[in-house]
Amino acid sequence: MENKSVLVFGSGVSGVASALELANAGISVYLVEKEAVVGGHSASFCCKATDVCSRCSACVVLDKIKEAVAHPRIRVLTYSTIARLTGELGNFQVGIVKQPHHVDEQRCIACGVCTEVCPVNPKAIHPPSAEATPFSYVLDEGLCLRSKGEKCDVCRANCPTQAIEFALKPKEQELNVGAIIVATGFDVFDARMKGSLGYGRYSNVLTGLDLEQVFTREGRLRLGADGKEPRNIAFVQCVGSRDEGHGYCSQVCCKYAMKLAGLIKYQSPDTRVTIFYIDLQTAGKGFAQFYEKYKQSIRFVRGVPVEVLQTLPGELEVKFEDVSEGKVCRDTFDLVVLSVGISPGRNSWDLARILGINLTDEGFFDVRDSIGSNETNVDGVFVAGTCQGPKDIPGSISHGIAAASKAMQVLGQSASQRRGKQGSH
Amino acid sequence: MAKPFRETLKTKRFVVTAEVGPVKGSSVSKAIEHIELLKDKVDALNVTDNQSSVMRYPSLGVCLLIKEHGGEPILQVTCRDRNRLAIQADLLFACSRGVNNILCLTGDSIDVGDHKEAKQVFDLDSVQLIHLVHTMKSGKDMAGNELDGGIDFCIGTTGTPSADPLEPQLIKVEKKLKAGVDFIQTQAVYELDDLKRFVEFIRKRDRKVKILGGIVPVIGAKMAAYMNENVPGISIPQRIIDELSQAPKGTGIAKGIEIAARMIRQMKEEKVCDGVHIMFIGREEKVPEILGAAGLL
Amino acid sequence: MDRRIGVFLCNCGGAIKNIDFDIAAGKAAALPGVASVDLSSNLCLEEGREKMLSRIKEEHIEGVVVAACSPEFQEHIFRGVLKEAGLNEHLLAMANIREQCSWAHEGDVTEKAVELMEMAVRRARSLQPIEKKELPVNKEVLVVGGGFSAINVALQLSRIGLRTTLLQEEALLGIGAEESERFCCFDTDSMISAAEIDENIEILTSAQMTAVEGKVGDFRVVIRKGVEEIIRKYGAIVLAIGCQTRLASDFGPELRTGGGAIAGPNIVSQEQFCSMLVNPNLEKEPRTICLMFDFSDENSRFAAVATLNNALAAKKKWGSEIYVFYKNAKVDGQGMERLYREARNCGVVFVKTDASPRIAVENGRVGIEARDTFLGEDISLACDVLVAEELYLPGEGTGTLNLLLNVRRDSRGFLQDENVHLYPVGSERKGILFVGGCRGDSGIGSVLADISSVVMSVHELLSAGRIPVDVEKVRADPQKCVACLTCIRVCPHGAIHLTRTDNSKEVAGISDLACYACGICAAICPAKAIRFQGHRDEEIVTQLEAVGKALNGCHVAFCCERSAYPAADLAGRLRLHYPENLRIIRVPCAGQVDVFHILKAFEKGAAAVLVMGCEEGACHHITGNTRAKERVKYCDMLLKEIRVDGRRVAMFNLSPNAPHKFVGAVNEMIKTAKEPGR
Amino acid sequence: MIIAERKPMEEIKELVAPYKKVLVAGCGTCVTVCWAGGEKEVAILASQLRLARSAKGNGIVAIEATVERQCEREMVAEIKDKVAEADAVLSLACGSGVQTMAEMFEDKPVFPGVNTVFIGMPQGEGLWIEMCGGCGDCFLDRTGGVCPIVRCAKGLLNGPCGGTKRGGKCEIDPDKDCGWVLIYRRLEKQGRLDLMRNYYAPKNYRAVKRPGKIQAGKA
Repeated sequence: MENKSVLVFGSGVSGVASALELANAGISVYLVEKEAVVGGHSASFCCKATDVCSRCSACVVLDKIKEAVAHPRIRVLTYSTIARLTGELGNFQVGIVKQPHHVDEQRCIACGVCTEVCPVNPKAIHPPSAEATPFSYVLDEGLCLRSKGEKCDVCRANCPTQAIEFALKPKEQELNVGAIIVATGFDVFDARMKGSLGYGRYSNVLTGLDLEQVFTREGRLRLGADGKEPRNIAFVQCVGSRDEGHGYCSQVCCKYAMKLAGLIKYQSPDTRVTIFYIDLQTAGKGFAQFYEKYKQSIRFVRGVPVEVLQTLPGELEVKFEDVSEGKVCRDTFDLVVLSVGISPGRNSWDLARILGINLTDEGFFDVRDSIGSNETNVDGVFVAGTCQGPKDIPGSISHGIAAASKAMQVLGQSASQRRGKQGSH
Repeated sequence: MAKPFRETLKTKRFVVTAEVGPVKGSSVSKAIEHIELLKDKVDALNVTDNQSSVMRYPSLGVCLLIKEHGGEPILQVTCRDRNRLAIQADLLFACSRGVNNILCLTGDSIDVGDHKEAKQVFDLDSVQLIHLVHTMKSGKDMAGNELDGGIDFCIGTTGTPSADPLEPQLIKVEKKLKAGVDFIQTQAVYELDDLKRFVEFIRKRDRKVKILGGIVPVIGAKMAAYMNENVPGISIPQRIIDELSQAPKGTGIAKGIEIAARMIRQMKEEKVCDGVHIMFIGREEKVPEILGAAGLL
Repeated sequence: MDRRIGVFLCNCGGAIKNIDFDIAAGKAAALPGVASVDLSSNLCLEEGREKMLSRIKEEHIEGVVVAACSPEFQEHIFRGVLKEAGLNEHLLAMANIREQCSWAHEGDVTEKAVELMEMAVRRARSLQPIEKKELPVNKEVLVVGGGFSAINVALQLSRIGLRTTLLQEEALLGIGAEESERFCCFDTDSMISAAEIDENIEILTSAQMTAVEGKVGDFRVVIRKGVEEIIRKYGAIVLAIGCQTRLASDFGPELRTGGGAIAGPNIVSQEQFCSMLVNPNLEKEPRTICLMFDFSDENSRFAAVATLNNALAAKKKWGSEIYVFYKNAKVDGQGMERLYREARNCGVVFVKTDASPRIAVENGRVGIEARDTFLGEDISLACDVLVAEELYLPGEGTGTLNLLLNVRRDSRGFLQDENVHLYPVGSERKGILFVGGCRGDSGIGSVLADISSVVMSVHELLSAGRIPVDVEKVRADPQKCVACLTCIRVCPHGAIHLTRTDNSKEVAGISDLACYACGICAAICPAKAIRFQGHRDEEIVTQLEAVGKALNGCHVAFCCERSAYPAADLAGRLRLHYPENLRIIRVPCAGQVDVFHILKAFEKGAAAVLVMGCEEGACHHITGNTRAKERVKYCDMLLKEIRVDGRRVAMFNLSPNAPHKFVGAVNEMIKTAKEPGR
Repeated sequence: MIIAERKPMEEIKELVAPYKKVLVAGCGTCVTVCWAGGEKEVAILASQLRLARSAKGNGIVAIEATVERQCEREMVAEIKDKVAEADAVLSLACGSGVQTMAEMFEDKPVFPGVNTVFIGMPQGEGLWIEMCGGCGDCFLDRTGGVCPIVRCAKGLLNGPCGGTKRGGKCEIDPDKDCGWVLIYRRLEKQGRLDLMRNYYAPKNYRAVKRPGKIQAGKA
């Protein structure tokens, strides 16, 4: 029997795209995800539509996730990572370690009984974020009484579907697959590394990702406990891109910043928005119209701020060099958004070691042949999405589908080659 | 007594006609005022026929008034309001009362006027109307019956040099020429080049027909825009609208008159056409000012 | 027809506390047609499903109602149970008593839950089975174009055993392939010869497509080659016609001679510059070279790629003094920043300037003046060669092709609408795909990915040789069809054609293969001849009959299952509350909502009707939401002319991840609408 | 095909005001195709009437029926029971459908619910233009197959009036094509512009003697 199944590691949008394509082509897929939920970063992105769709593709991600988890040929393994790899193209043995977690996502029906009965406050067991898939409850070990040595058993005892389990150890299993697609995505650049920009020090310095989540949670730009809406906002581009440590453009920041800015202007037209930039990246299908529409109402300043300081409570002074004017300027804002870039995944190095694949100087997975392809130096191991280099959502999807296509093609070939070999014996 | 228009056309003079719009109502004093003012300053007075499909005192009525006051009338006849019976009857009447000039027109559509729900007739079109005049001249009506006394008119018709596209319009003009006309007066002209092209086209086909350039002064940028949108056959170039909008407030009329006079002078000096026809409906009293500014007094 | 309906209620582990399940079960049992009512606490788990299965068999249930969580999550699981029980899986109706009832409101919602169940029971009674079938498809693929992407698609398809025809207007394969060679190090020659010897690839050059009929799996294509007319059949069509370049209009006529060629040797196009670079017999190497990009078109990546590559190559080859003028460095592509840095490190001088430089030719040299944004100074220099800014535009045949194939173009004229649901390579018509430069200039990295995406899509469609379909899910009744062609004109997926019935009457034929079951046609058919199983008038009206019975006044929201419906679920999960008297009817697309359905809702007592679909520009069926908007406007007019004051109908656009927008829209509507007399 | 459009609601409401039970009768032929009186429009109008009347507390029973061709007695006969049930009939057919209905049910008031406007052709989705005036003296051979009688706002026979604007639009409506420009372009394309240069004498407007009646030759 040929082993026709494929393991996709990482369930961000490119991994999900790979898995779906393979499954639709009749190939069984293990979709392995190290986190509790499927979808990766982009699943929590907000819709940035104004009066029309701004083509951010966030909704496409949700569509794909929904389709993938319901697909009969896709098995989702959450909390799982690859620990070992042996074998070769057409016949890989992959050791998967499933981290202990306490709520069985197959059995949790999200009824909420556990949260209700949990004696601590804040609750140690709580629902996942609203858009999470699978929609399975999460036990926060740090808050749980059991971590303090108490013998609390209330949630487990009350769970109507016996989904909660405490005495868990990491589980290991071996999967036999024909090919592997690595789609482990990216890490968001840690804006604390740029200390002078104030992230982590000031509550009104946020990253673009934080802002996405504010919109996802609130539907509007409401900050803090009082839900205040900022009136004067600065976006700072290229935070963690195109600098000393990052010899690349993250490709997504200009567009998400402008789209978020557009959304803010649409919801509250009187809010002032300034974007500080080096080079505006306005290429790409469907973006020209958007840029045309908002380029008048958004203030663009060529020059990236060097420092953000709090002058009064809630007020931030941004020091920047206005390149067009040729002078150093200061301006105050009540919210500064750092358009953080795409960094290679923290665990890429470990994974590269396990799988035997190469990394680029920048820390992304390296590919053979040409820019943007999917083949790694190991036959049968492919990469998809932002773990190979920065990409936007459509780019990640396309790259994911391409990886699936390549995996399918080599599986077909390796099978026929093996048949050929057997024939000659 | 005024010189018959047919005779005027035979001279080499630069011919000037002006339009008189009948009143809405039965009081004709205003019309008489205009007739008195203009009859000696122009070669003929041209009376509109329910112009812009707005119901008024009849063209024929004002023509008779002009005759009474010693002027030379041109009777405008459109095909919009009368079928072939009514038109023939009117022509007989006009002829019997010494109205000897006729301008044959299609007529504006009912939709632009003040009786939008009326049935529009168009039993004939302007080319057929010209043919009809010739038929009746020969002593027969359209049905071929003998007339006890025929008609004789100096026949004019219109053309639109600014029609877009122009070619179908030129074919129509050619048909009118073939049917036989003595003069053609054009719709309002604002681009001299349009007129030149138009005249050249006609001259290639008919050396004798007299061509009168149409002049409609515009007295403000807003009016110009309105006319462009709503008045059939008119297209005022942006250049002139700009010129008007730059005129100081309250000087719109003066500016309009200045532009019109400039146009007339150009037509005359460059011998673009044989004369002009000034249409300043509602402001007939200003026509002498234009004539003065154009050096035609 | 009296179908035995089994109602399965689930209290979700006992967690749904604001519904009295005993009362609800009792009321459900009393509904007409209901043969059994079962209460479960874990219907979605295996044990729950097994119990459901055995109850269906025991009670000889013929139609199933599940009153539980949202169908968004578990519908497919319950359909599976029906299938296992030997029932047609479409005889299932769900009442969303969790996300859109229990979680969405405070206080007891038993009455609403009962009403939702009644709606579902009524629907289940009128549903009809839909059969599944596999339809055969032609496995050959037509690839239009002969450049890099076209040849690559053909080669990859051949590798998975699919035969292709490469159709190119030019006489030689590979024209346009140099384009990619210029930027990258692909070996295009070997690629072309591989295609030429590949027995799965047929090459038709100097030929063009003149007519296309049919649908996915069965396209009939007329090809003209010289005087010859060839008729061929294909299962799918891939468009890979690339893009074309033109000099930016700033290069005014004084600098150009006829046909867009450049005057003199001083100002050249990128292509001419490339041939200078590879010309071994170049008379004189230019000492000073200027290049420029990003002035006339700020949305192009190809222009940046070409400029940087050529600048670098010239620097390396000739060591010339090189200046690149640009507004924004377009580096958002793979390897672009690295290329940009390399060029800078090699000594290429980059001059950032906000306005297009002024250019003049004098004494055989080209003078350039611009204001350097960084220095804040005007600079002026003269060079031997200026490489003119180029624009990347849709390929020549684009306009003809999109009409021929009935597919849309984007706002810049490239193929493929800007709807994100079509990305990366899809069109609104199944079996017609786009790849490469004809989609827009996206950069070489993504072109490669798109090529593989196309191969995958074609494989999924055709490799099996047959496609499973729902048989006649949407069907025009030939007895009622008056062949008015309305549906053919409105179908966004090109799935409807005139066909002849057995007795040779011409009627609308809806292809099961090409149909996406959006219902846009059914909603517009003036003869009411189109039946959309699951969303027929009967099925909708019968639900409306149950609306608002138990409550004082109600409002109806027709929610697109792609956007508003999941948004409502999310609102429930977030416990965002909205008035209890909202009734949601799930529709496949806002475009499926018929004016008549809206009026019916008012007749049945609704004070407000909301039609909720995807954001404008993001409809899964391209025009469904804009049509819905038009229809709502029309409906509003219909209401105004009968002067039923207070009742309101409105259209809302939202995405599936916009629960706040959903709740905001509902609250706004309900606040302002009132039913007269109440 | 005959094109019609629904009458203004005010008018319809007034027509049926005195009646409790009204049959809204559609026709499955021309008026279905032009979205004026097919089954869908019948359903919409019936619904509107019910809503309008119930809001006034003066309920109405709107019965719905659509026959294949309302200008055929035999086909109309199929809904005679529904007619019998109703106090009045609101017909959404063209004028001949309404009259057929009225003739067959002489004791019933039959009202037109649509205005029959012209004989036309669809020019796109939901858009129809007038093509023929039924003048009884077809002129199309001389005009490249474009009818000047109805496609020229004035029905001129010898070329356009002076109102052609904006690249060939009619003086009365910038959205309508000048019929004579269409004729010009067609004839130009065919190299038959001479036809346009011909003089055409006044037309026989009495080719059809009202009331029109024709008898087909016996086969």
